[in-house]
Parts: sequence; C-alpha cells; structure tokens
Amino acid sequence: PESLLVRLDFSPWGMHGAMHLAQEKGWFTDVGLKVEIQDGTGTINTLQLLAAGKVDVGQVSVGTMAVAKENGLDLISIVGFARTGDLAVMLDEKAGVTSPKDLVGKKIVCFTASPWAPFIQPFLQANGLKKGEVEVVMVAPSAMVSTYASENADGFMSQAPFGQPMVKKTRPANALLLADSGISFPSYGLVSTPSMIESKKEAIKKLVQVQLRAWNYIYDGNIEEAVKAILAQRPNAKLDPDVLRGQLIAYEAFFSSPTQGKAPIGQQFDADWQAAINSMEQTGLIKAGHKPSDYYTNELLKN
Amino acid sequence: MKQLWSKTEKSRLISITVAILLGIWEIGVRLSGVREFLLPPPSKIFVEFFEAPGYLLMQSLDTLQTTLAGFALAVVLGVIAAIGIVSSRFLDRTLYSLLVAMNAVPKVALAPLFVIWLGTGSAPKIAVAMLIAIFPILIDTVLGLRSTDPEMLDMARVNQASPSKILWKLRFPNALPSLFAGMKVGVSFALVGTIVGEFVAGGSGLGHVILVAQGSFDTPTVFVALALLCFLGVVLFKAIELIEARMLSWHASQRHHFVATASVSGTS
Amino acid sequence: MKQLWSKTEKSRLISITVAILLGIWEIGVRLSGVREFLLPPPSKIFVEFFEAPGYLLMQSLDTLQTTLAGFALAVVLGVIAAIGIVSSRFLDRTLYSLLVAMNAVPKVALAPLFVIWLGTGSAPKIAVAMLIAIFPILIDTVLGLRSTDPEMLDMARVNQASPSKILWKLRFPNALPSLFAGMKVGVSFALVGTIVGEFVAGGSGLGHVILVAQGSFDTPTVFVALALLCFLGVVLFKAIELIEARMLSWHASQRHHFVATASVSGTS
Amino acid sequence: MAGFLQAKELNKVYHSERAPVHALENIDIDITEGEFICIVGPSGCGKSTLLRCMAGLEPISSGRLALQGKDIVTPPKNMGVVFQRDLLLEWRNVLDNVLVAAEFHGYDARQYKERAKELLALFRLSAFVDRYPRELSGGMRQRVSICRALLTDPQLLLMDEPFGALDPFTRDELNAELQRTWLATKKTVVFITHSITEAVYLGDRVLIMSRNPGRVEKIIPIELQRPRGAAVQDTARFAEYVVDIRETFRELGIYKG
Amino acid sequence: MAGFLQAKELNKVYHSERAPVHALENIDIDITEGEFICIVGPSGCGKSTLLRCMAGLEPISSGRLALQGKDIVTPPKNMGVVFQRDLLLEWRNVLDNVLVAAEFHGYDARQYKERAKELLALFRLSAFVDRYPRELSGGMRQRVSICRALLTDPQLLLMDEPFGALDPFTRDELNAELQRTWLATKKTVVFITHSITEAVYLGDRVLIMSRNPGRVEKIIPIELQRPRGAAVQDTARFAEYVVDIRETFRELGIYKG
Ligand SMILES: Nc1ncnc2c1ncn2[C@@H]1O[C@H](COP(=O)(O)OP(=O)(O)OP(=O)(O)O)[C@@H](O)[C@H]1O
Ligand SMILES: Nc1ncnc2c1ncn2[C@@H]1O[C@H](COP(=O)(O)OP(=O)(O)OP(=O)(O)O)[C@@H](O)[C@H]1O
Ligand SMILES: Cc1ncc(C[n+]2csc(CCO)c2C)c(N)n1
Ligand SMILES: [Mg+2]
Ligand SMILES: [Mg+2]
Repeated sequence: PESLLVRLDFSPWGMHGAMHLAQEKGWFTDVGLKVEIQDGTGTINTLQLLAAGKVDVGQVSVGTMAVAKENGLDLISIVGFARTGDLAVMLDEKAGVTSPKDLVGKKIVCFTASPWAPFIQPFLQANGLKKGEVEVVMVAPSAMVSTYASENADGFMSQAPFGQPMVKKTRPANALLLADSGISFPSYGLVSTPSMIESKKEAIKKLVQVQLRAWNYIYDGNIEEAVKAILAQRPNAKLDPDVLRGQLIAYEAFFSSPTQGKAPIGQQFDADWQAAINSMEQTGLIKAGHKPSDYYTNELLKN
Repeated sequence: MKQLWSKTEKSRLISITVAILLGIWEIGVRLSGVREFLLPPPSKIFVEFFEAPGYLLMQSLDTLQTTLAGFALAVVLGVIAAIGIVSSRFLDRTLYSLLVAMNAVPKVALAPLFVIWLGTGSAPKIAVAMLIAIFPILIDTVLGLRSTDPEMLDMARVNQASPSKILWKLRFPNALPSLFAGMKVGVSFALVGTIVGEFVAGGSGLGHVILVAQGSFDTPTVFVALALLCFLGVVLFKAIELIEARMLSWHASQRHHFVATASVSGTS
Repeated sequence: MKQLWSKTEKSRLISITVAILLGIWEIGVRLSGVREFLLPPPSKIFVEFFEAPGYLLMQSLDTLQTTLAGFALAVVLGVIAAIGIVSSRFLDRTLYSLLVAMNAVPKVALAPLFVIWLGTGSAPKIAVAMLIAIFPILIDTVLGLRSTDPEMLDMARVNQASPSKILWKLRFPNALPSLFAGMKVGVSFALVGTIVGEFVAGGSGLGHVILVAQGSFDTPTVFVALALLCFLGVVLFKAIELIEARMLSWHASQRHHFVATASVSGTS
Repeated sequence: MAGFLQAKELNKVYHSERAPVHALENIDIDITEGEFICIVGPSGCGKSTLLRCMAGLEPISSGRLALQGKDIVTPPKNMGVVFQRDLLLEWRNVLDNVLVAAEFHGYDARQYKERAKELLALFRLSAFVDRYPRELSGGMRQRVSICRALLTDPQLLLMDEPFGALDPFTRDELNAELQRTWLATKKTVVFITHSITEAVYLGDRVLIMSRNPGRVEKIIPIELQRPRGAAVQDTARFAEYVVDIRETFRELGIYKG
Repeated sequence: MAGFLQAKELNKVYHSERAPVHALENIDIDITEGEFICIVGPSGCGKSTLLRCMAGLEPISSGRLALQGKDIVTPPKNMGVVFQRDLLLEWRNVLDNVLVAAEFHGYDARQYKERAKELLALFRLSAFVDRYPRELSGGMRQRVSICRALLTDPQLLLMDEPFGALDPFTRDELNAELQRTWLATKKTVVFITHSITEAVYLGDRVLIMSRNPGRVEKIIPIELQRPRGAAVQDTARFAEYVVDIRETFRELGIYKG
C-alpha cells in the first residue's frame, strides 16, 4: 500500500471527524492507502511542514494557506470542506450582544498567530468602531478560551463552530460572524504542494475521495459515528463527546458555499475564492493580481 | 528503630511540607470556588492520574528518554566547548560570544524551524533540550576551569605538564563542583526543552499530553502532566546530586552538613 | 596607533568571525536555494530591519525593560532563597526541592494561569522572566555559599562571628564568582523568559513581533527579531561580565588571561 | 588561679572512611590564668588538634576540656587564634584583613583602625597596609594573620606555629615583642612551636608531646627571670633547658639520628 | 663546571595597581653544577621570587638568568620544585599526590609507585599513603609535597623552606637524609631556609639576601668536610659560620634587637 502522512491543524477536535472515521472504518486500507494521521501543534506549523515537504497533506484553514502562499510557501488547496467563513467574535449570551456595535467597552481575547489577527482592525472599521473602543488582548492560544470562560474577558475571537460548543457548558456564547461584516475568509480544507501532488498524485487522489465519502457519510445522519471514531482514534485525549458532536453539528452550515449554496462537498469555486481574494487584498494580506486558480485545484476530485 | 526514624528525617520533612501545601491548595480551591478548568484541586488531579496511569507513565518515559538524550549531548558538547574556550583565546573571543548570542534566542521561537529542518520525530526535541541545557553547563564549566589556583598551575608547569595534562589532572577535577552545578541547572532545563520541543513537534511525551489536554479544556490532565514533570525534574536533579556526592566527597560544598552542625560537645 | 590596533583586537576578531559566518550563510542560502520562509539570507534580514527600524527598536526596548525587571527580581529573590537554603536545614529540605520541582514546569504550559492571575500587562512577562532566571542564580549561589573553606569558617567562629556576619563577610564574597556565573546564565534566560512571557500575554515586545511575523509567514522579520535578541543577549551578558571584572579582580577566574599567557622572557 | 584552662583524660579520635585516628590520648593539662604555655612535639602528634579543641572548633571524643570551669563547646569569648595556615581573605587588603577580626566580633571597625595600623607597624608591614594578600610573601601573610589575632586584645591567645615562616631575626624580635605585651597584659597564651629555644625563651612551662597516639610526655617549668632579654639565650640555665627538652625527645626514642 | 645556573644583573619588579615593588635588584649568582646553595634572608626580601624566576615561572624585568647557558623562559626540564605552600590536590590521596609529578611529566605512574612508597616511608608517611590531604597535619602535608618534588629524581632541585613546618628532630633527620641523597646523586640544589644552622649544615655556600630592594649581600662558602655528621653542628668551625652569618645580618642593620 502507498503511505501518506497527514497532519492536522491542532490537537483533536470535531473537524477531525472525517479523517478518523475513514481510518476507523478501514476506508483508507480499502483503497490501498496507509495513512498516518498526525495531530498538529498549530495551523502555521502544519503549513510550514507541508511547504518543507515533511508531510504530504495537511488539514487546515485554506484562507490561512493563502496568506502563507503570499509569503513564498508553495501550497495549494486540493479540497474545500468548510467553505463559508467561520471566524467570529463570541460573547456571553447573557451580555445580549447582537451586533458589532454592542462591542463598545468590551474586552475581547484573541491569539497573535490566529487567522483572526489580520482582520481585527478591518472588522472594527467596517462596523464603525474606533480604535480603543474595544479592548482586544493577545494571549497564548492555550490561554484564550480559559480566559473567556473564567470571565477574565467578555469575549473571544475564534471560529464559531469550534468555540461555541467548546464553551457551551461553562459560559455559553453568542457569535458575531466576521462574514456578516462582508469579509470573506474560507475555512477548512485539505492542502498540499504542487510537487507533492506531482509525485503522489494517485495516493492523494484516493485520500481526497475517501474524505469526501466520509464527510458525506457523516452529514448523512452519522455524526455520532464520527464522534465515536475520534474518541476511538484518540483514546487518551479524554475528549468531551458533547463538544465534538456540537462542533460537527455546528460546522454543517459552514459546509455550504457562500456563493453557490449547497454544492457538493469538496468542490471549490472561483466565485468563492474571488470574494476571499478581494477581502484579503483589502486588508493587505495579499497583493493585488491573484486569481482564484492560484489557490485551488478541483483536479483531484475527479476520478 | 530510632535510627530509621532519623534516617528518614529528610524524606519525612519534605513529604510533610508537600502534604501541607497540597492541603492548603485543596481547601483553598474548595473554599474559593475557583473552577476546575482554571485550577483543579489536588484530589482531582490525583484521581485523574489513576484513570490512565499506564498511558501517562508511558508518555513520561518518552519525555524522560528525550531529556536524557538532550542532556547527555549538552554535557558532552558543553564541556568540549568550555575546554575550547578556556584553552584558546580565539575560541574565547568568537565561539563564546556566539554561544552567548545563540542562547539569547528563545528556543520556543526556534522550535518551529527545528521541526521543519529535523522533521517531527524525536530529533527536534532532543535538539531543543540540548540547546537549552548546554548554556548553564558551559558557563559554569568555564568558571570552574578558570578558577584553578595559579600556584597549582605553576606546580604543574614545573612538572612539565602538557596543556592536556593540566586540563585533565588539574583544571578539570577543580572544575567538577562548578560543572555539577551547571548540570543541575542543565538537567532541569533539558526537561523544559523537551516539553517545548514536544509542544511544537507534537506526537508524544508529556508536552503532547499537555497540549492535547489544553486543547480540550481538560485542565486536570494538564496538571497531572505538570505534576509528573515536577516529579521527573526532582528525580533527575537528585540523581545528579547523588553522583556529585559520590564524586566530590573531597569538596567543601559536600561537607557543609558537617560544617554547619559541627557543634562541640563534652563527650560523645 | 599600534596600541589602538591591539586594543581593538578582541572586537576585530569577533567582528571578522561574525562577518565570515554571515558570508557563509548568505552564500549557502543562495547556492542551495533554501526557501526564504525556511531560512532567509542575512542580507534580506538586514534590509528587513531598515524597513521599520524605529518600531523594532521600540519593541526591543520594551523587551529590555521587562528583562531587566525580571532579572533584578530573580537576583534578589534567588540570592535570598539561596541564603535561606544554606542557612536553614529546614529550608534546604523543603524549599530547595520545591524550587527544583517548580523549575521543571515549562512556563509556557502555565500560560492560562499566568494570564488569569496576573492579567495581560507586563506583570506576567516579568513573572516568567523572573521564574526562568532565578534557578541558575539560586543553584550557583548555593554552591558558592557552600564552598567556603571550612578553616575560614573556623577563623570566623573564633572571632565570635554571628551567622549573619559569617554570611556577609565570608560566605557571600566567596560565593560572588559563582553568583556571577549564575547571573550570566540568568540574564540570558531572563531575556528568553520575557519572550516566552510575551508569547503568553503580549501585545508588545520582540516576542510579539515574532508571533505576528510567524502568523503572517514573514520569516525575515522573525529573524530580524531574533537578531535583535542576540544583540540584546550579548549586551546584557557583557554588562554582567564587566561588573564581574570590576568586583572580582582578586579571583583566579579573572586573572586567567595573565596566567594563560605568563610566558617568561629574558627582558621586557 | 589554677584550673583556668583544664583538660582531663581528654581523648580525640578522628573518624574517617579508613581506620580511625587516635589523635589525642588521655591528655591532662592544667593551665593557670596568665600563664604562657609552649607546646613542642613531633609533626603529626596532635598539637594543632589540641589547639583546635581548646578553641572550641573540634568536638572532643571523651574526657573533659574546660575553660574557667565551663566545658568548651563553642569558641570561647575573648580568645584570639593564630592558625597554622594564614587564612587571609583574598578580596581584602592587609588592613582590612586585620580589621575583619573586629568586624566579625560586631565591633565598629573604624575604632580599631589605629590599633590595626600600630600592630602592622610593629610587624613591619606598614608599607603594605593597602596591598592584597596575593602580593605578599609567605612570611608577610603569616604576620598579617598574627596581627588579626591580636587586634581585639584577647585574654586567651592560641597560636599555632605563628613564627614558622619567619627568619630568625624577625622571629627573635617578635618573640621579644610578644613577651613584652604578655608581661604588660598578662594574657594566657598557648603557643605551638617547633623551635625549642623559642619555647624556652617564651614559656612559663614547656609541654612536650609524643605521637601515635598524641600524649603529653613531660611538662617542664622554665624558671628563668622575667623579663628575659635576648641575652638569656646565652646563659647556662637556658642551654640546660634546651638540652633537657632535646634529651626528652631522644629518650622517647621517637627518632633514630 | 661553573655557570650552570647563572644570574647577571637580574632585576625583578612587580607591577600592581599600586606602586611597583622592586623585588630583586642586580642579582649576580653563579651556581656550579652539583652545588648545594642555601639562601637565607629576612622575610619579604625576595627569596621566593628568585626561586620562581629560576623555575621559569616569573618573567624577569631585566638582566639575565640562564641555565646551562640558555635563558630561562619556561620551566626547565629535569627540575623539581618544593613550593612554600604545599599545593596538594584535595581530591587525591597521599600516594596519588606524589605520583602526580610522574603523571604530569607524562610518565607511567605505575612504574613510579614503588619509588613513591619508598620516599613516603623515608618521610615517615607510610601509614598515610591512602589518606586524603585534609586528614593530614601541616607538617605532614609539607612532607608529601617534598616527596612529590623528589619523585622524578630531578637534577636541579629548588626548595622553598621545605622543612619550615617540621619539628627540629624530624628536620635534623631529613637534613641528614637530604645530604646523603645529594652526595649520592650530585644534584644541584637551591635551598631557601630560615634556619641558619640548617643552611650551614647543608650548604656548599650560603647566600645572604637583604631587602628593600632584594639584594645579594654576601656569599659565604662553607668549607666543612662531607659527609657531615650530626656532630659537625657541635664543632667550633660550624659555630663560627653561624656566628658569621648572624653578624652579617646584624651589620646590615636591618634589625634593631
Ligand atoms: N580531619 C582529620 N581527619 C582525620 N585525621 C586527622 C584530621 N586532622 C588531623 N588528623 C590526624 O591527626 C593527627 C594529628 O594532627 P595534628 O594536625 O594535630 O598534628 P600537629 O601536631 O599539629 O602536626 P604538625 O606539626 O605537622 O602541624 C595526624 O595524624 C593527622 O593525620
Ligand atoms: N605577585 C606579587 N605582586 C606584587 N608584589 C609581590 C608579588 N609577589 C611578591 N611580591 C613582593 O615581593 C617581595 C618579595 O616577596 P617574596 O615572596 O619573594 O619574599 P620572600 O623572601 O620569599 O619572603 P618570605 O620569607 O616571607 O617567604 C615582597 O615585598 C612582596 O610583597
Ligand atoms: C481563531 C482560531 N480559533 C480556533 C482555531 C482552532 N483550534 C482548534 S483546536 C484549538 C485549541 C488549541 O488549544 C484551536 C485554537 C483556529 N485555528 N483559529
Ligand atoms: Mg599542626
Ligand atoms: Mg617566600
């Protein structure tokens, strides 16, 4: 069997469901693949390992990949899962915040290397909030959620379908989506490099197919199986099945395409990417002149 | 019986102190109502450990191995570098400053690069552990090697001692107390370096356990891992102290207990 | 003229070495085609610095301030703890082990607690810097305080010296060379600690610069920050060495250049 | 007053990793207040050990050792000790090395500065007050350590070969000086020396020790008029004492030769 | 053979932070191969400095100092030195402290073990071969350091007050021993001592130094038959030499007394 090394973004959470489910069900083996799934220690790190050729495929936010690409990392997205922007500011339900205007006087935590970081100022600006009206504090990724949960901050900036289920039991939160402010930033998909695709095309193709099958299976009413698969694959992580389930449920909405609606899972579209390119250009994350096809290929979706 | 009692005095003292501190912690947490994900009570940490003792011990072992490899490398390279620095004016003026500069770079910032260069196996972890541990060992060994009594060096020189003889038979034994101080600091830092390496490279070890537990909001497990780290740290430190006591029985620093308590009594 | 030339020998040597190393790096990177995000060439790092020198220097200053605060605290607390440990058998057996255990905990792993306990100002950064720097200072000071010649202690005792007199007039001066070794290690680690602190809770300092640059895959800026850190580290280290040379002119370690070069000549 | 400094059946055994060393065996001494006792004996017979016991630095293994009736368990007050090694502090200059005795006692060093300078002058070290120990010769270092012991004008003075590294002239001179101060202040002095003439010149009694294990072999009272001038060394009585001590040693058969 | 070890107009100035010390002024000495030279002089007159210059440990400031015609710039081969301080290695036992001389030379220590033990026996240290320095008395430490200097049987022996911390009997005995070895092996010996009788007993010539700055005041050839028994010390000739040296010192007016 051909072997592939897949590295995820962070330690286990709901979005890892399809990968673990496929492994657990033996779908990789069925197509003659031997896949090693590595937990990641950060999106940035995974992207760098990909660009350095140390891993074959990564599951990360493809928006962040675009930023990396701008800085010389030769990457390309090979499949898009959560195609709608999921970045959000989350605040205590009890605070009654319903629009960005209500953020005035609030203390929000974020982490420096977060995909959110470059959008903080544009987000505030887009909503007519002046500098200093909202206190944004940068802490370590590991300190972000606990700072919010322990009420040392009013809110936190993260991905809504990741964060809301996470704090549900301790301090349930409302989410203000970044996308609602007109900023489009695509979320999870699989990423690889052109040279890697060149050399392991067939294997990567099989991996992508299996993943599409897995996600379709999960959202075909089998979320519970995905939760079990994660727990089974990561027995020592002591994950909370409620959180995993919550994240998988919450992500379903973000699997649709912002411009094409409920399109088949995995496909990426020029229109989606053009919107993202515009947002990223506006905020200076990427220079002008990029076209959607620089960032993705649907090549591997075909049989 | 009485002798056994007094022989275990040291371990009793430290056990009692730890027990008292844990008690304060337990009561403090319970009374103040600090939530578990911030600071779990010790009882909870204890229980947590026994939910997966095998796994946690395996990860501890993994961390221990990496630490020992990094530390061993740090001792060897640190001592060699120190010898080079005290033996050669050129190295003193170049290598020394370069190492000082290098040490000012936080390994957390370099760890991602190591992982990229060395892959996600144990190599980058060992490298980080080594790089953090080498500096105290180097500095203390340099001090030790330089602190040799000039008249002792004269004595060696009139005996036609070659620089290497002077090094190994005079400077080096003389530097041992300092070297051991450096190793005590170094072994603790090697452990920290391993964890930092594990944070970035991932995969295994207590650093990985901490990362996963933090990611899933599982603070009690974070604390179990930290407690295991403390334990490993103390064990490694005491191991070095033990070797030191055996090798340096001639040195004043090892006879301090006698000195401190040398009270004189009429009969004994 | 000639004298000036030989007086600057040291700085020339190190400058030339650094220049050669940078040259190798530049050529190596260009020839091997290592991509910039992995390891940018020094020329690129240099250019990068001059794109925002003011901002980078401001951040360096910020980091320097925090480092100095943390280091000062570490020296004071480390020396006090060392004195406690060598003076009291109880503290030796409790505090010492507890500090050893504490030091085995990587400060990065405590990030959530630091942020919650100390907020997001400079307090957690100073705390982390202090906590990392204190350990080498403590260990080396303990060694130094314990290394006093037992007969010297006898001499003090027959002069009715109180424990505090013995400490300040005998043990402490005797421990100074060791303390300085500890401070040299400590100041480097305080700098590292500040960066770690800035990673944990920061909106400023070189640590923040590094994180932001890492987050936007801007490796050249990461390296600019690392280069500035190297520079700060060397400056701080040399500052301690300078103070050491002034205070310890009586100690063998400070006369090594004389000793090493004491060649005898017919006339001079 | 008898029984000022008294040892009764004093034994001292050093325990080390190897066989224990019986350094002192059944020592009986009774030193009167104001007496000048010289101790002579072969190398390694336990002279320094005895002195260290008297100084309260070394626990005795059995028997009694008392100063003014009280067991010596810690260094007694009002005592000055000259150690066999000079034990100077490398980081202090000569003057400050002398003054450290006052500082250790908790006295105000400034008030002792004049006295320290006088003592250093007496010991021919005026030109070296601001030098550091590493710049001194062996004999000079030893003299500094004597000044230190004398600084606080102690009533009991224990000296372990204080003039060992000095030439005979400086030595004679300092012996005369020491006798003068002693006559003036009536300190009790225990003085270890390898010079038999020095012992006879200075001592009220000379205590002869022998070794393996260290014992008190003989105590010889020196009945020479005080003050003793340099000339006393040329008298027949003086020579008799010297010969007597020599003979005692020879009889003990410790040496061939 | 004259001119074996030769000093011509040798000057030595120590430069320190304070005023420079003129330790040796215009020293002229000419030592024949196989000669036994004793140096006496007041404390601080530069004896140790001269010895250290001869040992190639201290650069001279002007003049010449040559061994067998070659300037001394580093420690000459085939030389043994007994320093004023004993300089024992605390981490080695007595035997190994003696053997370190062979090890430093790069010789096989095992082949010197027997000789080391013989030397230690000669110096009455057989019972202490496996003790550590901290367990020894001052005189014992000094004897160990003498054994170390003798181990490799050097042709040139420089000794700085080697018997200073020894009782007169051990001293006499070791003096006789030293004379015996010297007669048998014809080493060249430079021997610093504070004992005038020792100097006369051992020396072919006695060099008298005076201080401030250190000068050679007089060189007295000792024409006493070899081998010299202990009895020689009671002869009139011997006493004359001793008195002569005493008088030289007195004439120099260095001391009152
Ligand atoms: N710390 C120690 N441990 C073991 N044995 C010791 C210790 N100190 C001294 N001794 C032994 O005790 C004996 C007496 O030693 P001491 O120093 O009292 O002799 P001493 O009469 O002063 O000799 P010297 O004239 O050479 O100074 C010696 O045999 C010595 O080896
Ligand atoms: N390293 C040094 N720096 C400055 N002055 C020194 C140094 N070493 C020795 N001296 C000075 O040189 C002079 C001669 O010292 P030296 O040690 O040669 O005397 P010495 O004759 O051996 O005396 P002693 O009999 O007391 O041992 C002294 O005045 C001393 O202060
Ligand atoms: C803004 C933002 N929020 C969350 C994640 C993803 N994430 C998944 S698990 C986890 C826990 C880390 O301890 C984090 C942070 C992201 N990539 N970016
Ligand atoms: Mg003694
Ligand atoms: Mg001398």
